[in-house]
Amino acid sequence: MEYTDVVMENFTCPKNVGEIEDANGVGQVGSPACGDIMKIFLKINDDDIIENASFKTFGCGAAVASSSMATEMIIGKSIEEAGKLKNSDVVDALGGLPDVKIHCSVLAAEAIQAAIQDYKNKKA
Amino acid sequence: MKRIYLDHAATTPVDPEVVEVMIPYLTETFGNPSSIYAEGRAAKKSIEKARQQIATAINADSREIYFTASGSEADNWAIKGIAMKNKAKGKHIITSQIEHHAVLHSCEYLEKQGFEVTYLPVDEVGLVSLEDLKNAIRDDTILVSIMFANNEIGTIEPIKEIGKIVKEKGIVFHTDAVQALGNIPVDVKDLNVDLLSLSAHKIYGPKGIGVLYIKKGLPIDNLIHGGAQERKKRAGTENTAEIMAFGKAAELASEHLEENMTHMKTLRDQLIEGVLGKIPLARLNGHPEKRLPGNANFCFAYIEGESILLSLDVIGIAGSSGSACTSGSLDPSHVLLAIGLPAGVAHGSLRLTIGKSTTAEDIDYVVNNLVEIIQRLRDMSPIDAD
Amino acid sequence: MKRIYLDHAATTPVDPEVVEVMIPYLTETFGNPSSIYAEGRAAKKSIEKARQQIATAINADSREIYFTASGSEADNWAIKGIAMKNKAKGKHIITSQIEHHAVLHSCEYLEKQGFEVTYLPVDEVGLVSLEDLKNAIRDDTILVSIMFANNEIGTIEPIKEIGKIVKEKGIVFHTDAVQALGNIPVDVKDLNVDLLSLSAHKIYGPKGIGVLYIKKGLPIDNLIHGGAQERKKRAGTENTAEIMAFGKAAELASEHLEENMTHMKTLRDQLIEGVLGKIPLARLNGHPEKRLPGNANFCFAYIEGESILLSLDVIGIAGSSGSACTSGSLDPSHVLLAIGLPAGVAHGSLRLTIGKSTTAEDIDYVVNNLVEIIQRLRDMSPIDAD
Ligand SMILES: Cc1ncc(COP(=O)(O)O)c(C=O)c1O
Ligand SMILES: Cc1ncc(COP(=O)(O)O)c(C=O)c1O
Ligand code: FES
Ligand code: FES
Repeated sequence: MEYTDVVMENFTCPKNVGEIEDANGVGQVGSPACGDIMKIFLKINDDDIIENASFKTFGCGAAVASSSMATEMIIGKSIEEAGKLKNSDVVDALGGLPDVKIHCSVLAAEAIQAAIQDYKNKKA
Repeated sequence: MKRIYLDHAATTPVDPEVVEVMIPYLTETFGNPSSIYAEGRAAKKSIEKARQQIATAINADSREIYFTASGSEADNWAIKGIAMKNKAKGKHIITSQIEHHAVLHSCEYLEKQGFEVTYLPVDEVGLVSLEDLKNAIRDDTILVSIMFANNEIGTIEPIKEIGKIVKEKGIVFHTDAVQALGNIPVDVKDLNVDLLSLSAHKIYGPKGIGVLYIKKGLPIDNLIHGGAQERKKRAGTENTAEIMAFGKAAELASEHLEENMTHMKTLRDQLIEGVLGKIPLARLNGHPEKRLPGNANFCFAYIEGESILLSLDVIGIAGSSGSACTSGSLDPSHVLLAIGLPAGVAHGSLRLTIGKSTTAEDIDYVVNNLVEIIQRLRDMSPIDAD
Repeated sequence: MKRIYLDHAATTPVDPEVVEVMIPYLTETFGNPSSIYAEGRAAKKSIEKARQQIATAINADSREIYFTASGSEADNWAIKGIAMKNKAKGKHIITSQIEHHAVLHSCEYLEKQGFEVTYLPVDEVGLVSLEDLKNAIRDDTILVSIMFANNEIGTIEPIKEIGKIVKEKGIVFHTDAVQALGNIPVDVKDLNVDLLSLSAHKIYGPKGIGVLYIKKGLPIDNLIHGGAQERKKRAGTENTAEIMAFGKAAELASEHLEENMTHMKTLRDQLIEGVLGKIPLARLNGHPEKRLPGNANFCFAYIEGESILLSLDVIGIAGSSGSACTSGSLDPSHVLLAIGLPAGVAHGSLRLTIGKSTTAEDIDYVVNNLVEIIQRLRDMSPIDAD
């Protein structure tokens, strides 16, 4: 297993770590038994634009790096655009992930979708 | 950056004295030990010397030492060789849930071939119970295989007592002593074992050479058939250079056993006290006393092992984890699950194993950095104490 | 005394360039390739490079290269692994009478486990007949294993043609190419093989490292179960130093194949002409043209092989014999018997195999001395021509 420099950068100095106090969309996927949990916090404005995003992650280097990268990728985007973020976009942005680590990037995409859904549910 | 290597249970650097012993067998003394001319005779004589060095290290006769390519091959041979040889007598095998995969997967393969295997549980510190063993023995039990010391949590099993029970029943007894040699005394006579596996790369020898000790006269099927090498028991042109290396490494390991044990124990205890004292919600896995002198294995709640390893690697420290995330499989270490850890906790394990060259300063550096790393990762974790 | 080594089919000296490649893996780059920290990643990357070198040498994909501890292990794995995997489909195996013991004894072991094996005969120069093969194939044939080139008499089998026949029937085809690599071109695609065995110590690499080529997607049982090494197909911590060495040796062997072949052929022909021309009642065993470029195998009537070898050894020449007396068994070489030599003649065989460093002067020296040695031994022999 070999992580790219981008993965290691995002692991050692992750962006957007922590909770957003006034988040209006929160999504969590995974379970401790599987060794990975990803929780995404979104602050979405009235125009459905993601103003801020953050994460808390229990998982491997790839999971942390995917969380960091994925949150970076959706800040400033509309929820419609962000909802279309695919795990492969995250993998590409990270310069690739080892095969056995692809599922960690899937978690990131799923957690974002869950957070957006949470926001929509609350709004409805 | 200076590297601090704390994964001696995974593999050890080769001792320079051992490398020196190997070199001639890669250059001038290249003969095939089976050949009758000068080059062959020289090689043959040398490997018999190495065989004797290993025999001496475990109190065996040199004719009971058979070279293999690894500890894994030794385990496979012991288990499949005894099973196949005795299948007319019975098809039941007893082992434990915490064995190395070389033993476990050999047993599982035999199950597919119609054998029955009992996997004994262990208690919360990793010990097999003698009562459980006695209860598991059946009339058709042909083999018991229990490891001497566990590679993950370092627990040392009561092999001598197990050997006695098994011997009384006339059953063949194998122990995987790959983690034991060089770390605790290994004496095949005292232990009552029929078969015992070793591997050079755990005792400052090269990778790719192992030994199966087979008690004189014990019938066993071959795993690798072919030429007449290893008294017709294990085919393949002898790996002379690595055989010589293993001989030397075993000799050094016995000679320095006492001092190495003391050295490792001192640093291990410093490490354990430091970690448990300074990091909240840390626990030590394995037996508090009956453990390998160089082994420390911790769990840290709420975080995942690979993240710890990567964080350590970045600052120059090499360790290992039983987390599934490091192994490419989805399940965390079978050993940590067997001692009763919930999967979530098992994912947060860290194994640090001390070696000859580890220093007290290394340990200080590791403990201090670990405090910060665990804190940082916990801050990042969505699971928390409340 | 200068030694003239003419037993390159038994083993070769390690090329100094190859030794150089190994050394770092015995010293600084000692990490376990399965570990995720820097030391482990460096080791992992290196062995993938070596895997690619070997793949290139035989025109395979690097994911089809699996490291073993020897040619013998590769043969055992191929034969037992395919047999066990397919035993529900059929239990019939076809091989030849002149295979290496690693193949023959694996087959014999399978016979004890309920498999049926056809051992194809060969003609007087050691060739398997395609007609015989076709006739031997049955509905329950699951594996054909025919060696690429014979280690004793040097005969090269029609592997490509055999591969075609076997492929048409949808049967798995294995070839032992241990003697072929470095001596003749080896191209797995061209040959139609599913499995192919190699060994480093025959091509100026170290002893104790082999390869089994397994065609992508071919189902096969493991021989050595355990850890996830070699894409979960062959357990045991990787022998990094020797893997690197094998990679380099394979690269050198391909790069210099043409020139080495020409060199060996020239000297071999000089040797054959010298011996047949100067020594009465000498015969060449094996095929006159379809033979390994470095192999010469003779029979000398009325004398015994070990005596020839010892006489040569005394004057500094290393060769080998198919005589029972050199092998510790009572039967002379199964290969010489299979080509129809009476046991008495087979006992008088001498194999001389040429290598990179052999010179024309060496050959002259050998021929001249051999004339005298054979004469002396014949004078001593109670059997004579009249
Ligand atoms: C044709 C052939 N097959 C297999 C082998 C076995 O190889 P190894 O010595 O690496 O086990 C040899 C040489 O001994 C050989 O010549
Ligand atoms: C307990 C135990 N058994 C067997 C092995 C396998 O040894 P090798 O790596 O030489 O195959 C190991 C180490 O990997 C081990 O720790
Ligand atoms: S979180 Fe377990 S593999 Fe990535
Ligand atoms: S003559 Fe002595 S073993 Fe053959």
